[in-house]
Amino acid sequence: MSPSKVALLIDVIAGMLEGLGRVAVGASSPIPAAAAWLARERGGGRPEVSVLGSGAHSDMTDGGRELFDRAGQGRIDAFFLGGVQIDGSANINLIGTGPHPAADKRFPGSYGSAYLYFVVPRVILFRVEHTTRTLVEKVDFISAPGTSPPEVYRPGGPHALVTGRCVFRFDAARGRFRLASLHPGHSLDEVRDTTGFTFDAADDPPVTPAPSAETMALIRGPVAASLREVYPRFAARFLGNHRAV
Amino acid sequence: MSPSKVALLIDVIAGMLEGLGRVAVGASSPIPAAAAWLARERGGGRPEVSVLGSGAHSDMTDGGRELFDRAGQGRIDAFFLGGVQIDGSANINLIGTGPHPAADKRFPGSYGSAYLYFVVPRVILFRVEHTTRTLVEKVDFISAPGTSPPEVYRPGGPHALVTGRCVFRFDAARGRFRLASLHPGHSLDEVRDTTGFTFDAADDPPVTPAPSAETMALIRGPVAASLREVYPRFAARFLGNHRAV
Amino acid sequence: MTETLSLDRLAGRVADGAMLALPPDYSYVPMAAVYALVRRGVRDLHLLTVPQAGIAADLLIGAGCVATVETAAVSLGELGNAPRFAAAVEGGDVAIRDSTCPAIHAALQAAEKGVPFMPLRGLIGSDLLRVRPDWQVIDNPMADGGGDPIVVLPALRPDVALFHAPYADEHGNVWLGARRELVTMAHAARETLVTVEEVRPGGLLADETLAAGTLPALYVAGLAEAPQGAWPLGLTGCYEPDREHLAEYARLAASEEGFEEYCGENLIANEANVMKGLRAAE
Amino acid sequence: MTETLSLDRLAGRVADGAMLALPPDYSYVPMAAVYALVRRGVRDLHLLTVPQAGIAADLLIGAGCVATVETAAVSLGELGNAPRFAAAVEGGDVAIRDSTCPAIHAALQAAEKGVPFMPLRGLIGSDLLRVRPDWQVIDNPMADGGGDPIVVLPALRPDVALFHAPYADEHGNVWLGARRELVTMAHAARETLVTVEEVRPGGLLADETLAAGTLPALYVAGLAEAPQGAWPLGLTGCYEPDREHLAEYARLAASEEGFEEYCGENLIANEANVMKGLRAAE
Repeated sequence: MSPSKVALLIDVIAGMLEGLGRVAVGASSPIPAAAAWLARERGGGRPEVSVLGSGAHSDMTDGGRELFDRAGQGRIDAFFLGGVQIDGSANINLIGTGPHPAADKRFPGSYGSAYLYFVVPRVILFRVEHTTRTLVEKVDFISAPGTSPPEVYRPGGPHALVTGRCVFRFDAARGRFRLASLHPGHSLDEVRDTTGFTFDAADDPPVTPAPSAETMALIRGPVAASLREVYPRFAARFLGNHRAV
Repeated sequence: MSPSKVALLIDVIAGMLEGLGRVAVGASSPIPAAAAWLARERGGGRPEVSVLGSGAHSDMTDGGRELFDRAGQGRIDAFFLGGVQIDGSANINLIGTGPHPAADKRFPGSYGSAYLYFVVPRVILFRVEHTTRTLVEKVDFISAPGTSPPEVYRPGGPHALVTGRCVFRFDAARGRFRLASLHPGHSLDEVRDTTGFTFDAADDPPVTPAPSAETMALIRGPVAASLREVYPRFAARFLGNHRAV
Repeated sequence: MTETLSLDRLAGRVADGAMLALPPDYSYVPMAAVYALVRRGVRDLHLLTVPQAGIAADLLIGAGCVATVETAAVSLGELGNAPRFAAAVEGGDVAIRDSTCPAIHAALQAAEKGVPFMPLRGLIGSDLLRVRPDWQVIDNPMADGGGDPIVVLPALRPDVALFHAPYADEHGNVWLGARRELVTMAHAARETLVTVEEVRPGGLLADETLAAGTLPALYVAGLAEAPQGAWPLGLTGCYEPDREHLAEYARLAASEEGFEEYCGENLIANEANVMKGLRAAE
Repeated sequence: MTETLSLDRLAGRVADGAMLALPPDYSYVPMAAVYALVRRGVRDLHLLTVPQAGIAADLLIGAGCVATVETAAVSLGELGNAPRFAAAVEGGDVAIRDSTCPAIHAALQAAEKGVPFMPLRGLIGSDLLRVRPDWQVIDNPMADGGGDPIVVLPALRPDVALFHAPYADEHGNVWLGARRELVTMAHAARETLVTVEEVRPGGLLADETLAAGTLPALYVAGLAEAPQGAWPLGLTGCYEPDREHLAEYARLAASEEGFEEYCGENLIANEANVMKGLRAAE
């Protein structure tokens, strides 16, 4: 992925966090973490950001359950999830492909998805690989469902799906994704070909705007500084060693 | 109460703790605490003893719930409870006399009794005042019941009732107390007159044995040392300032 | 984000009618804030003691600040029964929701975890179940074939958790040491207000050893400096209880007139003491 | 009472068939003890990861020590999927009980509190419910009129909780800092075994600041000194992960033959390293 694509993704995700109070980011998620830090820079300290497994950046002192307890208390407004597979109903599969338990290919497991997807108001699905292998018609295993019947307690759920090609917004009422924007250089036909599920789209969808000069300065400045601390290899690879002037 | 009566009570309670692994003692309970420490001295470090609210003697680091969690885990073998009223079925009332909620005389409340009485295997009831006011036919309010129907989870319950006049053992099968021994100087008739409930007794019950010279040395030595640290006023009043030779 | 307030502004954040959670007498009791609450004349509190309380609850009840008290016990410890609490319950002047220590801990943990209830062993056959219609007995769903009754308690979510701590850092992180019932209180409550002996520079979370005993600022809505803020109770590691004053309280509070006398003498004096401590620290 | 043991004696206390709880990769992983378990050839473990795990679980699974793995995830983190775990699940060589992080935390808290189950929101509609027949959906008893389904999870009581910590005191109290998932593990487990970098004189509980991060000896059945006992993982505040070694593990463990090669080279070497560290400390 090019540094400019990385910056675009950081910028577009940061836009989804504007105005929120608190964002948590899972382990090994440099782009979502960078987006959260960028949103915080733009918001003058809001949202507050907790990055898991980040040593000095952690503000949890009650053990591994604290993230989930906080989410249950309503203290986390946004979180990020990925998926081995994501389908058109926003069901996500983090377990593997093929039958369960003896999968064709086994992945790590569901982590906290089966809980956080229900209780965090704004869950952003993030998966750079955008192919018919990752975006499927129906997931092989539902680690966490995209929607729930009305009697199920569910203050949270999917908000958007950000990939290397485009941004989808999730329409909870219809239970379907709608294409929100195409990243520069990608076409609607290409996205249809590489997406295993059907989705709604305008005939001529907007293009994801490139980050402004101001945003680029923030990414290269304070955001890169935080990234260097928590994800040094990622920062070196995609953001170089520039410093903001 | 005379120092010799205090030593007798410490000794007789300590005898009930012999062979146990762990004993917990509630706040403001100098005689049970002394009994637990005496048992530990005799047992070469067993039972281990946790005294609540004792500062340096506390070994709890998980907040106020830890005592109850430990009891639920089966890590506490004996505990002590008292009562504004105790009845012949070993029901205890820590709330007050008369109707509820507007009591004739309100006492502090049930504390942890409604739980600990169920899960601690050996609960020793301790109440120095032995009158028809404290030992009643039926308590006005059951903070915690002496027995439970078989379907109720209850690994614990009452073991004995120690008063200023005598020792009763609780017979769980019959759901009644049986007089185990009379303290020196007290008679069966006197105990019958001052007890509001009926109980089983031999015609000529044994006398609670006075502490041996060896036990007195332990009480005046290491037990008194612990008491002086946690209950300085009690120690000064009942154990004087003697040191073991 | 933690707001730094004066003691009286902090007390002002406890609304009339709020469910207010207070710590037990052995644990960081916010006495200066309690005096400030009485001064400001807060009304109709639902007072939750975690799980028991002493002079703090007795004062608030005696001063007419409390509509309902939910507690495992209110007592002055070695100084005997809590006189204003006892009188108010006997006279029907407060509604009493009798509880038991582990039930209060468990119900706060339910709120901490965002679940509507928590199971608890024991309780069956206690009259507490009779006077607590909000507690229910269900059949343990894990028992094969059923027939294993167990109590479930509704979650307790206080509007405000209030306590006093030795110190906070400049970001609003509060050092509580091993007093983890306060951590649970803060997690469970909508809003937590804390008084501290002092605010120290630096950051508690950056130090591995101190972080272990720290409540993160995330949970702390308001913070006020109140030197000697646990007086007349003690603060472990900082100062001992003022036993003479506590005995005087017990003596005076035995009667309504005596209680009025106590309040007259101490409510204003306490404010002045805190102010003096703050000036001395500057 | 805490028993002080050699590393191999400690590993010997984990019986074949035991339910063994291990911490996540970010939290005090007892790698030296895990190597010792592989050396001794423990069999048929029910491995519970709290709530996820990495190389420790992959090693035990690859070496054939595990019958069942109960986990929210097993992964080598930045180094990718856990190869022996994935191969064993794909091949049906271990039984997998898929879970989710908060379910493991909550089920351990149930055991900690001595209750048979714990409720948890979420989960309904996840296939996890389908593959976990031990999880049940009940009607929330607190919902007026019902119609609010909620999942209840049976308590998880490990036979053994095993972890590595920076140090213990001479009484067996163990300093864990803010790693409180280990506290819950220890409370929930029947028996807890701990390796430490070193045993220090004095008492952790007597110091207010250290007590906040201390697991009392009451819970610690066995304790062994194992310098560098988290290697090749890091120990926060003590040493960094050996990233080169971990990458080598990931490379070799991708195949069964490579895994055998890794074990041949490291199982004995690791024991020798620990012994060298102990001798150096004397």
